[in-house]
Amino acid sequence: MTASKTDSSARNGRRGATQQKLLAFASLIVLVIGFSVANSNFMQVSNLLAILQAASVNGVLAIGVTLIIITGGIDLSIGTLMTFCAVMTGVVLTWLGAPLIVGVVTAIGTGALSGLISGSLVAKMKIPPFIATLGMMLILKGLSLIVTGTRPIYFNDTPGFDQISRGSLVGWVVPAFPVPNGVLILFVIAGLVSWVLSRTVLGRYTFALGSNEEAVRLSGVNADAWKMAIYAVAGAIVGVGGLLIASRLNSAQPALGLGYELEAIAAVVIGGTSLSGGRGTILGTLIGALIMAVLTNGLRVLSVAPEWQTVVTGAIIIVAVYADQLRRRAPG
Amino acid sequence: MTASKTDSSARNGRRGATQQKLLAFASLIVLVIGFSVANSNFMQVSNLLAILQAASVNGVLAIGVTLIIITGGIDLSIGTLMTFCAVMTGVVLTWLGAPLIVGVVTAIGTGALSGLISGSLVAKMKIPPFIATLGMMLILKGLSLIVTGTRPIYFNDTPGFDQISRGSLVGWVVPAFPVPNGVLILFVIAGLVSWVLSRTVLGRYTFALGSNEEAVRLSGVNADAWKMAIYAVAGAIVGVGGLLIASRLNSAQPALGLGYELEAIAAVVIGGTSLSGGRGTILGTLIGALIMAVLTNGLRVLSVAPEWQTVVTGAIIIVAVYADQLRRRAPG
Amino acid sequence: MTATTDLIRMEQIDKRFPGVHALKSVDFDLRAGEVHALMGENGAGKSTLMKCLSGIYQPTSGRIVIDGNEVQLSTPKAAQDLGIGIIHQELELMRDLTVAQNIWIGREPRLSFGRIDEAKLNADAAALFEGMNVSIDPKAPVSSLTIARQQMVEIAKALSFRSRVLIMDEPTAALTEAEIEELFTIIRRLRSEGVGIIYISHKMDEIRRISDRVTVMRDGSYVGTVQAADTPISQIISMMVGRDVDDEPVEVPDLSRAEVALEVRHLSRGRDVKDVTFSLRKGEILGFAGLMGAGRTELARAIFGAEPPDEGEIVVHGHHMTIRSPSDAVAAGIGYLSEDRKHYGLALGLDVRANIALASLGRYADRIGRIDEHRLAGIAQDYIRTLNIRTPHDQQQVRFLSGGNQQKVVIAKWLLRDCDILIFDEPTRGIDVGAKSEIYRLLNDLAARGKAIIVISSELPEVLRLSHRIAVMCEGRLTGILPGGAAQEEIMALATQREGMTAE
Amino acid sequence: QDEMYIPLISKGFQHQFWQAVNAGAQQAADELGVRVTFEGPDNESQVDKQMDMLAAALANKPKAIGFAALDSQAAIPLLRQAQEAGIPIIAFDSGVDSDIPVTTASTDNVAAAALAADKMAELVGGKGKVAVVAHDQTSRTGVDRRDGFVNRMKEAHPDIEIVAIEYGGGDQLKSTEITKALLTANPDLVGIFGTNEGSAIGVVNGVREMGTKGLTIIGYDSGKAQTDAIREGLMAGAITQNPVGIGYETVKAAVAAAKGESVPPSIDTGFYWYDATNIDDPEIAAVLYD
Ligand SMILES: Nc1ncnc2c1ncn2[C@@H]1O[C@H](COP(=O)(O)OP(=O)(O)OP(=O)(O)O)[C@@H](O)[C@H]1O
Ligand SMILES: Nc1ncnc2c1ncn2[C@@H]1O[C@H](COP(=O)(O)OP(=O)(O)OP(=O)(O)O)[C@@H](O)[C@H]1O
Ligand SMILES: [Mg+2]
Ligand SMILES: [Mg+2]
Repeated sequence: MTASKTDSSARNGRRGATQQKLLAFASLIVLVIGFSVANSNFMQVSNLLAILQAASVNGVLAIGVTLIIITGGIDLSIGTLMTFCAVMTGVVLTWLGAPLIVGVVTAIGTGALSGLISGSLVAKMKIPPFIATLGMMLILKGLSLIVTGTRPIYFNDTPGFDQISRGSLVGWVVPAFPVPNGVLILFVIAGLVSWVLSRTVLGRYTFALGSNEEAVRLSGVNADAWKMAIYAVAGAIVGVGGLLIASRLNSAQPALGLGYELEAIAAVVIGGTSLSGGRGTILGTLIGALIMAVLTNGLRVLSVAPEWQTVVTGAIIIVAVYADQLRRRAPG
Repeated sequence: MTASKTDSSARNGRRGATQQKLLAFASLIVLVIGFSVANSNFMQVSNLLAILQAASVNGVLAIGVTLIIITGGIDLSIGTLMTFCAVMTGVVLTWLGAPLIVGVVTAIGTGALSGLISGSLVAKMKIPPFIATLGMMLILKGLSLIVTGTRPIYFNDTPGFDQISRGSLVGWVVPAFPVPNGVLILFVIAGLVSWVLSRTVLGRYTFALGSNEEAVRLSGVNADAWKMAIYAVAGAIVGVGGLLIASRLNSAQPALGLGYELEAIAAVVIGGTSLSGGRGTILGTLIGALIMAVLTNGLRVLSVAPEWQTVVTGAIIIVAVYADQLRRRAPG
Repeated sequence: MTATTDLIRMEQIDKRFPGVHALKSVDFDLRAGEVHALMGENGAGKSTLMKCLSGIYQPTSGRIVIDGNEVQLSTPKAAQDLGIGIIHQELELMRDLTVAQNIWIGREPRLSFGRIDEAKLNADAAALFEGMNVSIDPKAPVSSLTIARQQMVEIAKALSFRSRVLIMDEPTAALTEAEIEELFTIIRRLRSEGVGIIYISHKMDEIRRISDRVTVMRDGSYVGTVQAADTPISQIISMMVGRDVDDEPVEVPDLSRAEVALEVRHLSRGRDVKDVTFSLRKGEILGFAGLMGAGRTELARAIFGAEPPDEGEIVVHGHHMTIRSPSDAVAAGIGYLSEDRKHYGLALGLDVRANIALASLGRYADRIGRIDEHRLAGIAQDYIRTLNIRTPHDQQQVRFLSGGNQQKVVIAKWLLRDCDILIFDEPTRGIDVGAKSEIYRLLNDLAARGKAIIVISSELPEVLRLSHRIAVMCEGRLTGILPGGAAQEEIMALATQREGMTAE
Repeated sequence: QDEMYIPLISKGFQHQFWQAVNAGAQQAADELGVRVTFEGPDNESQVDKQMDMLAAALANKPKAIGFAALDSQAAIPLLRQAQEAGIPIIAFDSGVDSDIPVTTASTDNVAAAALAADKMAELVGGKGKVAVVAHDQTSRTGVDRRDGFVNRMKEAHPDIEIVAIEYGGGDQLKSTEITKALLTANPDLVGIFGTNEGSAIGVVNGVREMGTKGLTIIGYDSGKAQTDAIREGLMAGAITQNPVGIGYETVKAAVAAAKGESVPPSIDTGFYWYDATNIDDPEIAAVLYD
């Protein structure tokens, strides 16, 4: 008797999850169709590629911070960390003349290290994530300026560096749709992290920590160590974001980055991940990042005045999350 | 026997709370002494007044957001709301030529109304506070620019407006220590809100909602209405912040405000209020705002390079909150 | 059975919290292959002692000896590694994870690249439930389970460790007879396998049925250890409370002339409440019996507006009421004490006084909303005295109270609110014998004063002891209403009656 | 689709300066019968946001684009894309290190700041300590104005010591607090240079709140608060660019280029020193805004 009930509700849960993703996707489609109707220029291949390109950096950052948000934390340092990773890459590639691969490793390593530090502030020193990463945000912002002497580092001497983001492996195969590598990287990372979240121990503890950290601890799991690992992985992903932006600008711009964290977090929440932890998907985050990019680009293509762009963006963020809420309440 | 237990531990509990405040105060004193020793110019009356003045706007915003943080929420819109309140005051005073008091009421009313809207987004529409107020942040930012046509509104035609913040009632009585009215207003609001939190039903529900919202609802309390009221009160306080900044700049600067929310939140957390809700004091927030102001001013007086100022500020925020953690763990 | 060797010896254990001396040089020992019951009033220190043994708290002083060696249990993991497993009094589950994921957290079967063998995970959990003779879908999210089923998950998790020592802190508080029987079967099997079991419960009959020895604590001190078989229950009780507890049976008053306080007509909500109709008179105590998941809690929540009903009418004192939220319900004079105090009853971070006042604040505030703290303090102290709430003072945070004392705080909250119609969902969950009879007396008094009361309880003796009439539910349907003195068999028949006949 | 469409991608839009550029652009648009849009990122560090704006602008297939590059190197691939599509680029405000733009309508910020340094030296009598409250540590305009001022001081006025350079992000309130801290740390300061409107107003505010007398304040750009401060005598004078002219010339050149007409390789829109003595002269009044 009870078993059958249990089953049906579990089924319900699963149906709910699929529905949710489909519906978030629906918001995206509604936006795309709306903009296409309003201005036929929106639907050009070149503009769609521009949107994807614009989503790539924010998307990668959002994927990184999704991990942390699922643990019930938050990371405000991702914007300036992205910049700091770009700067460190500039240092090894341009100043030290290291080969490209070293630059890639540096970006990811710097991100992971910084993530590890944030993680230990949170896990070991019990500093609330908001404050720990706010502090890290300021520290990393300052460090980028200090290391570069406040001047951008250009990658002109590293041929091929700009291809990391701007080149197109896909275009090599399908010339009609030259998806930039930056976008390819976004999707590869999304796939990878999605897999980690759903299939691996790290993923399991990410959800478990966000769901009930005390229970995880009482189960004899070294919760602190796992939390630090999760922050480090998130940092490494942000490092990839640093590579992407540096490659796109063919330079490391030391003052960039502040404010990017809020955009990334907005993408995560629009994608249905709960800020109270325990729940979230990478697919959702990806869709969230695309919604943000479509919105920004679409309003610009429609030549909406910039101050109105701000208002409309704010309103749509609220509406998108509200729609998500309604959806979720509907079955319960 | 139980009676004797009651007594000793009650004394204990009270001592703990006092200790904490004293120790947060100690961090402040350490900073002040440190800076005085490093540079004798720091300890002048004029500089101390400058620090207080600098703390006034951030302090008022921080007090507003303290209420919301105690309910377990967050408000990212306070910075741009402050600006929008200033703008609306400019509209009624300068464009419509209304008397001063109408301007004051407009600022506070605008703040309360916007708070009410944020509150209903959170309470009625169940949008997470982070997203609801992120949306409001963007909307209010855009509205300020739209209303003003992106031009500042000057208060030259409203004599006495700049006295709201710059004048000195205290200096009138104690000429040697001309505390600006802005600072006086900060302390009055701190006292008032402190009283509301500890003595009134609104204050009690603020803590209760942050501690367990569902339990409050199931106690038959109209939790949504109270939450909206709390957001509205917080908004009204931010409105006072808008008055203060407008008065100090003798103008409403429509592009200002972004980033002020993080500073205010940092002050709140340094002051010992927990971001997970249910715990916090206004005295702590006040001390937090002073710590931030002393830090910023002191580093500048010491002529620390700006990029290092950022790093040191980030580090000290982390250290201050860590010290608070240690303190709190110590008795447990 | 190597009955003579001590598996564990705790000697002179002392534990102090700020303002509370929770354990005062307590001695305790456990042998392999025995069930050792730990008894004591709410707040006596039972959970605290067990937390010291499972690595969650470190004793202020004292020794813990396992297999003859003194050990330091500095983390839960350290205790686990020594073969000590615990089922916590308060549920500690990860609500967003599935049942199987919860059980194997930290011990996931792994494949290469840190992958989890999800199939094995689910199969292992299913096997575990099979051994326990319960049917829970390993893939169901824990948040979709009732408290009782969550409790079964906790038990399954503790069993999965195959510990040599198993601590059960009130495992049956949320269970009904059938599950308790299953649990006892499991306990007996474990005992025969040489596992040492520490068993904490406030249900006196269970002690007789399952335990070998009984250790009693009072006010953080060790009182004594006795053999369960040859010690009368009354002696154990007087060791616990330091006096005798008398328990007079219910006398059903004649209520036929009393005014009808509450009428519920054709109330339905989702799959959990189906077409429920009943009425309740002033001065009446209506007991609700049923198996786990019968829908009693859902019915109460629907009446209270916590989960507004899909269909049906609620009539209070002859007036139709539209109840869409708890505040509507309270305004209509209906109060509801939830079965889940931690999630729905208490603001754990607030103090005892504030929690007691939570539902009645308006009454103690003046026009500008200023609270009369002085009066509230007096009232809080009254309740602390009448309900015998163990707390150092009325400004102690509720989170630091023992489970049973927390429950008393919730009861105090509703007593202070003074609703005409009161719904108590598992009011004595986790409450000690002494306090239980206090609460029974209290409910009788309330009824005598004209309150209309619904008591939902999974303990049949409690329903029988309290109710003037007994409503029985099965699968969301009201299968029948019996008079107060009904026999247990009658109730069980209705509780398992799938095809519902119309009530009354 | 008869109407010619020309988007202007600027470095910002919220500041008065950019609004004045916009006003000049709209004026030219009205005169020439074209449609001009104007936008820019929130602050001058958001290089990639500006590129997204450029990409969105390209989607609408404009006849020409006005572009004020935050980082000219970073923008080159998109500019090249525009060039390949036959869309002429008009650089404004500051140049682009590339031969893609057909012309540049800009102010020489380095020379303008050097003029501010000369004026400062003249007003303080050639010696003493001065400080700079700059608006940005990394943006082109911030760096040019700071370096133009500092380097000119070093070269031409060796007796003047620059004791501090702080950055207030162009935020009036932050610049106010910075000024007060500067005055505390350096009681013997004789002059402060504020490198944009917000910084300059902040300096005036800070000095007013501290009640310091006899300090020489030099500002940059215009706006009501600055012109008022100059009339009151609190501010000695300021450098103004000709933002309206920049916007106007940019659009004019864009239309010409779109029609295939020839345009001069660079358009210097000039800068001016103004103080209480010449603030009401017609040629100065024409380049001030408020
Ligand atoms: N973390 C803590 N801080 C302060 N006091 C505590 C803490 N934990 C427990 N106590 C106190 O220690 C005493 C013993 O509590 P404990 O939970 O062990 O009681 P218990 O015997 O398990 O009661 P119950 O039957 O109600 O579960 C109580 O007075 C309680 O208030
Ligand atoms: N939080 C919940 N989420 C999903 N389903 C629930 C929840 N609570 C209860 N249910 C479902 O509602 C049905 C009725 O449960 P309810 O709690 O009302 O039963 P009950 O008779 O009070 O039994 P119990 O003794 O378990 O409290 C159960 O079958 C359960 O599956
Ligand atoms: Mg207990
Ligand atoms: Mg129930």
